[in-house]
Amino acid sequence: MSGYLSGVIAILGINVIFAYGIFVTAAAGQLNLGGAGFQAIGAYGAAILSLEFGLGIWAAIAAATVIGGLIGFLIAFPILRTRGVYMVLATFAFAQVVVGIVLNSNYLGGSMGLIMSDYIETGAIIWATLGVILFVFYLMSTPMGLAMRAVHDDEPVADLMGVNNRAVQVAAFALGGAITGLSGALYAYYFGFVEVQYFNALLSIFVLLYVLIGGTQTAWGPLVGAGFFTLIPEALRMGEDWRFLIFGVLIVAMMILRPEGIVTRDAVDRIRARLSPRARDA
Amino acid sequence: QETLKLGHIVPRSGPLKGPGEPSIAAIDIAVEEINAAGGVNGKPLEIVRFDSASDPKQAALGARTLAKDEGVLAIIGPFSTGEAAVAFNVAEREKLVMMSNASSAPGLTDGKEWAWRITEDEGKQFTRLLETLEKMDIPRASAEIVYVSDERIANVVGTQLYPALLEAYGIPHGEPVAITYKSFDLAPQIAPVVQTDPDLVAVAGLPENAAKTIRELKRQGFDGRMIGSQVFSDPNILELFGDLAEGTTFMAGFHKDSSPEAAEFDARFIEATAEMGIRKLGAHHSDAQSYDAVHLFAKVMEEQGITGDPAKLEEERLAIREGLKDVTFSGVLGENLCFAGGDAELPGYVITIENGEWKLMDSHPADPCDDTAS
Amino acid sequence: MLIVQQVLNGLMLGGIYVAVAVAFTLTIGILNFLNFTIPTLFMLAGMIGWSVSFYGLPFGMSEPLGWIPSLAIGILCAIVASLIVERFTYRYFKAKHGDATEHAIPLVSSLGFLLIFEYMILIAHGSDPRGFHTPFGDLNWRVAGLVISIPQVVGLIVSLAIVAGLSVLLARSKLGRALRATAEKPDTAVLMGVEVNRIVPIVFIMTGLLCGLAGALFAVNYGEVSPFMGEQVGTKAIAGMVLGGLGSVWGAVAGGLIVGLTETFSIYFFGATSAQVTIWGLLLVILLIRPKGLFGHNAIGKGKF
Amino acid sequence: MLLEVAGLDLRYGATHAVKGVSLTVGEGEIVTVLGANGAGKSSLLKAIAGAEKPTGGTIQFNGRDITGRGASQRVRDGLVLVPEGRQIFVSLSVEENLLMGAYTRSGAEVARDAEEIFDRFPNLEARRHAPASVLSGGEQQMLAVGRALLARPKLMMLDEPSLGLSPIVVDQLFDLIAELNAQGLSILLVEQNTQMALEVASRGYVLELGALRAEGTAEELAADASLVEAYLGNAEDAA
Amino acid sequence: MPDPILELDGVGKHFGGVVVLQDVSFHVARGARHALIGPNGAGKTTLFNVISGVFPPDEGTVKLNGRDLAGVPSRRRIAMGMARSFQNIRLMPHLSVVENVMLGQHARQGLLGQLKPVGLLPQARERRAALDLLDAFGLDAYPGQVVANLPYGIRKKIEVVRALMAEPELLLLDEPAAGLNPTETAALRDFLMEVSARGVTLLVVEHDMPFVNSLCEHVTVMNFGRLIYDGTAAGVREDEAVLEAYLGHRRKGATNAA
Ligand SMILES: Nc1ncnc2c1ncn2[C@@H]1O[C@H](COP(=O)(O)OP(=O)(O)OP(=O)(O)O)[C@@H](O)[C@H]1O
Ligand SMILES: Nc1ncnc2c1ncn2[C@@H]1O[C@H](COP(=O)(O)OP(=O)(O)OP(=O)(O)O)[C@@H](O)[C@H]1O
Ligand SMILES: CC(C)C[C@H](N)C(=O)O
Ligand SMILES: [Mg+2]
Ligand SMILES: [Mg+2]
Repeated sequence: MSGYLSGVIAILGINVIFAYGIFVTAAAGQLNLGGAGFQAIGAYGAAILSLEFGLGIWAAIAAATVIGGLIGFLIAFPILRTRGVYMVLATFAFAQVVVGIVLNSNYLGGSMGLIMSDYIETGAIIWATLGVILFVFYLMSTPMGLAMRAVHDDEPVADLMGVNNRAVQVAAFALGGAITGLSGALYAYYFGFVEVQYFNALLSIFVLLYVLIGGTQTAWGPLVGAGFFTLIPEALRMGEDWRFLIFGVLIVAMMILRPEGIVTRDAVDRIRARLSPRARDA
Repeated sequence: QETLKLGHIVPRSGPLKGPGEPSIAAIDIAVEEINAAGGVNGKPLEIVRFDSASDPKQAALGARTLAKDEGVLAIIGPFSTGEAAVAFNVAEREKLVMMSNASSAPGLTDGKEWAWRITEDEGKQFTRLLETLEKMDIPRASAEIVYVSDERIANVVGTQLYPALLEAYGIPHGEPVAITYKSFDLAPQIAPVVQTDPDLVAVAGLPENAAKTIRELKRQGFDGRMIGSQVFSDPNILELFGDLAEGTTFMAGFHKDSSPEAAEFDARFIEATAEMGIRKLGAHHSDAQSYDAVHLFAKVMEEQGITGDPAKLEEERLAIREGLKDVTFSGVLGENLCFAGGDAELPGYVITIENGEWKLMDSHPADPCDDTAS
Repeated sequence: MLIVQQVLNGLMLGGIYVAVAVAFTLTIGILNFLNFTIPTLFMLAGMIGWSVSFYGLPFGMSEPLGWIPSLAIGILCAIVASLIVERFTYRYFKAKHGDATEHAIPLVSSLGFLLIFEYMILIAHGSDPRGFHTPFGDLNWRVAGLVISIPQVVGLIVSLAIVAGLSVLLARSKLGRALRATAEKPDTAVLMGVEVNRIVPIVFIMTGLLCGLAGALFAVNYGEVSPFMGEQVGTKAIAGMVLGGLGSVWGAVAGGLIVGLTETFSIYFFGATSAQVTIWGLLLVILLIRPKGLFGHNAIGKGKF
Repeated sequence: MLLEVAGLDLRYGATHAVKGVSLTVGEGEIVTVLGANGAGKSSLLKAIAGAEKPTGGTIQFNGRDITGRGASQRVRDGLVLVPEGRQIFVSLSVEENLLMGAYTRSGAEVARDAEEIFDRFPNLEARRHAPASVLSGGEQQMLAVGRALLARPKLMMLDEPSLGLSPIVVDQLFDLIAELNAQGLSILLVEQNTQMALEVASRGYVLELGALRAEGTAEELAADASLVEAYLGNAEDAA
Repeated sequence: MPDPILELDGVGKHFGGVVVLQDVSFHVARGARHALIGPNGAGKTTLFNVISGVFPPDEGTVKLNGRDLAGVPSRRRIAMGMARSFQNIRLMPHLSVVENVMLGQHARQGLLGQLKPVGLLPQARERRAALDLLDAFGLDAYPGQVVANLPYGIRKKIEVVRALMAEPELLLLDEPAAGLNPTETAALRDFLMEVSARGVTLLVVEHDMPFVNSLCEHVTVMNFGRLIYDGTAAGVREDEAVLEAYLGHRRKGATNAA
């Protein structure tokens, strides 16, 4: 594999995992515009555990994932008090605070970042990505996944169907925090460097775009969205600033053509029906 | 292999685009010169570029790509301290020389074998500035420090170098005041600075930040002198600062009047950037450093008999590194320059703005290279 | 004295946020649309104003113009841009089936436009900030040792006047009613005879005008514009809007000023980088206590069972 | 003829919801459209109102081809639809909802007409300034009908107006329909309460899977045994 | 009344100053087919909301199987044997028909059942059960479709199927026949008769009086938030207060009380 290709694949993997972290909450109806904050927690968690506590690569990554999950769990309670656009902006505020704390902390390297002493190669990221994809597909195929989507569509009715909305939402936040944290830890080890400026508002916006453009209705969405968003700019690399411009145009066009995301349930069903006429009622 | 390939990692977007992007012109001028004169060992030089977008990770990715896919012999760049701090690790891993053309934080190449830079340390440059102030007995009873906290170099300079060096020269100063790269309203930060009525305000930040700082200082009635090391010393500050620039004193690693070659380069550079659609009032020191870096590589490659043969890539990359170890070179930066460890020893020029012009106030020669220090 | 000066600094900074926060709250309150292009409209007015004053009109149509016509053109461009956004985002947004993330659709397209406008400017003019020059030597008013920026005071007053007018217009008029109906059920509003494609643009014109004015005042006041000025002001304005409560025009005014003061004092006491933590931390705390902001109304629900 | 629909066709992607339907409504007439769930009744009305774009056919209203006109313009022309499922604006108050019905009108009459609606539906009067979201299902239906009346249309299309109304109010509603009709308003009515629909209507159409299955006078339809079997139910069966 | 499944005792509810329910007391017998009728705005849906726990009553108690439901969160009630449908259709717009119906099973699945990858197993028991019930309602043509675009009447039926999927002892139906034509209404009635025969208690809010009369043997009538009648279906046609408030006199012989 060429260096460039393996680099792009690694970024793709990290972005895909990151997108799944956001997807898990979005599937349950919670738009998380604080992705950068959760990813920063994973990245800095891994960095500190490795630099200060001497944890090995995999131990640090696992621990960072757990920390991400834990913080997702804890922050879910205050954030779930809000709804709709307020929630979107509360998650945004959360990310701003996380980044702000890092920025003001010398222990965490402030605005200078932390340079890792170990690094991982693309292969490790590929495995982690596959693991996360399989897990989310599995999750979305369970009644629990169905309950999450029900909460997304109509909370009061889901409640009357016996769904514990609060538990589902908190679980989604915790799970999302963990997956996002994992992406952050991988990020730290792959690039060998974490710097707080990277975890900015635009990153949160981008990852949410991956998910929304991919589509929140099926587990294919984030994969397609993150793939599209990571690879198109690479394909447009020649254009420099132009690539973001074209990218913006694509986003607008996408929303006009497929407002519910590239991958919708309808689309998946149609493709599936074509592949195997037997499973038409799936 | 028809050409000798060098990589160039350059920020073509992001905050460093302003000072960084014009280095393309500087490098192209040098390559043109060398190729017009028959290339190196009979082969023309070829530059393979990678846009870092001012992002350290992109710089690292670029390093990897250039090393693995493009098979370059060595890399010029990445540009800034922030980018170099990360990308240098890739150089170590991939085993090829990376010659940063602007990163100037102290200690960046320490303990590394493949990390080099052709810039002068901000600490040394600021020391030279303070020396000059002392020599010329410029009022310096008290100072305040303003720095940009989210640019790596400015942060290091503002929080570590300025306080230590001001103290070393017996100039009392207040707690460094942080601004952020994108702050537009500096009133809250500057109000307490002006309140103490200092003689000097030492600023660490890119040209735009310095411009904002001086504007706010003047708005609030500051009448002292703004000083700085190299971080904002771009010829374009004349326009950027406007009529508030008067009296500002800072360091530059390059001065167009230092030699006829320098003046010629400066003129050609202004033309070349204009062709790229970039308006430059003169070459930034990083541009001169980029230009000299190409000539330096050409020299080393010639000395080492580099062929660019892909089969010998590994050994030729090593040869280049070895060749750099005790090279001396001359160029637009100065005569008989050399490396101490991975860092070039360069001259420093103390510039003050007078009547809307850069005026050379003092100049400091490059330090000699001490073979024992490494 | 320093404290008084800092209070003034905070209020004047907040004045810039107020106009943009009101623009945000308008589109949310009326159209239930979190329009992320608002910061770029603000930026467009400033950058295009600068460009016209520096290069003149494009294609050599004119020499560089004076600062007043330049900024007027900048504001006009912000309004036009806002209308373009309406044409390609809101108009395609048909709330077919209500669900928790439906407001995401125009939001996403507006993020697309954020990129488009920002990078158009970056391609045209690069990322460097540009100085914007007015003939005034000193735009400050110095009384009793205090420095007060005149454009900022003017900006604050203009914003407040516009806000007062708007809040009456929207609460009472037929137009306001039709707009609210359209926001909720565009398909049904059409069946009432509402010409959605005629009235919705009005909101976008107001948005463009507010942001444009704010951008122009910013240029005059700070003597500088940059492609990133929108982001800078935009995020704080969002904080202000949320603090005040979505859709509450006076809430946005209060929120914008609170953010300005918080920022100033946070910087003064704890340094530049602290503002991010204090502003957004304050926001989180307030949302914890009042999940709908200080003056927020009830959000549009789905109705009863 | 006030309304002349010829060969109207409507597809939603693969679903062919309305297949070449032609119908007319004369000045001052009440015409009803019947059919099972999914027959395409609502789709037909929406196409006539301009809320859906037909894929074929023409619509003439008041002697003028309106096939290409926008929905809001048709309201100005005097063609109003009371959509299925109430579709009231829950973020507006009850009164504001009513006034939205009069969007195309202005002047003092509007307020007078609104008062008249309030007189007819005291439930609405009592909740006048409350957000419409608090209304009960039937009250919302009253509001939807009242809102359409305020448009003062020439032709009112009602899609299941009796849905969720209590028997007394259904009676009142049908009285009102007859009354308005007597004042010259033409009505195109879709109803599941087929017996009452056929009582007030003079003519009717029956849709099946998007296509016209039968048409005729109300008496003819009510007497058609096969229709009774399929859609209209019969009294014994229900009792 | 012997062995009531649902007991309401002095239930009251107000929103701000508006009193919507006042001293509502009646029982629903186990296995009964019980109708709750009354004019628009009488408080029927509100009472359903109180019973299903959408909001608590301000006064009075609700008992299910003898157990006081005060403090029992709404989401637990479905597992205790009570399921409901909604007057204004509330299907999940992004779920397919079969998924909507499968959601009805939610309360019956334990945590382990929640984690079974049903979506990956085309023959899973959970899916079969949902499909079978849809079949029984003649909805077998629709299972894979997204519900949003289905005709009103079809969606109304899916609501009933979803509630049934919970295998409730007590089924609360809020205007199940609204939007159905007489033939379909008759079919629905026949189906509910079958459901009732299996021992499920029905409490039905409905304005379609022929439907009510042919389905229910017991009728409770409300007006202005109060009970005005609680007795047999036959008796309600003679009750003057009910005729006055609800049925109306004019057509009483014709359609309404067929
Ligand atoms: N927006 C839409 N997209 C796709 N299909 C649709 C849409 N609206 C309706 N349909 C389909 O068109 C057909 C006709 O539906 P329509 O709502 O017109 O029936 P209807 O006769 O009004 O039924 P009901 O009596 O139940 O209201 C149905 O098969 C329905 O699924
Ligand atoms: N949140 C609320 N605030 C104020 N009034 C309310 C609220 N909710 C319901 N109401 C009022 O309570 C009354 C009862 O409403 P409910 O929905 O229970 O009636 P219903 O008997 O189901 O009528 P319908 O047959 O029309 O569905 C209505 O008049 C309604 O306006
Ligand atoms: C050109 C300079 C602003 C770059 C700076 N010397 C750095 O190390 O980052
Ligand atoms: Mg219909
Ligand atoms: Mg009801």
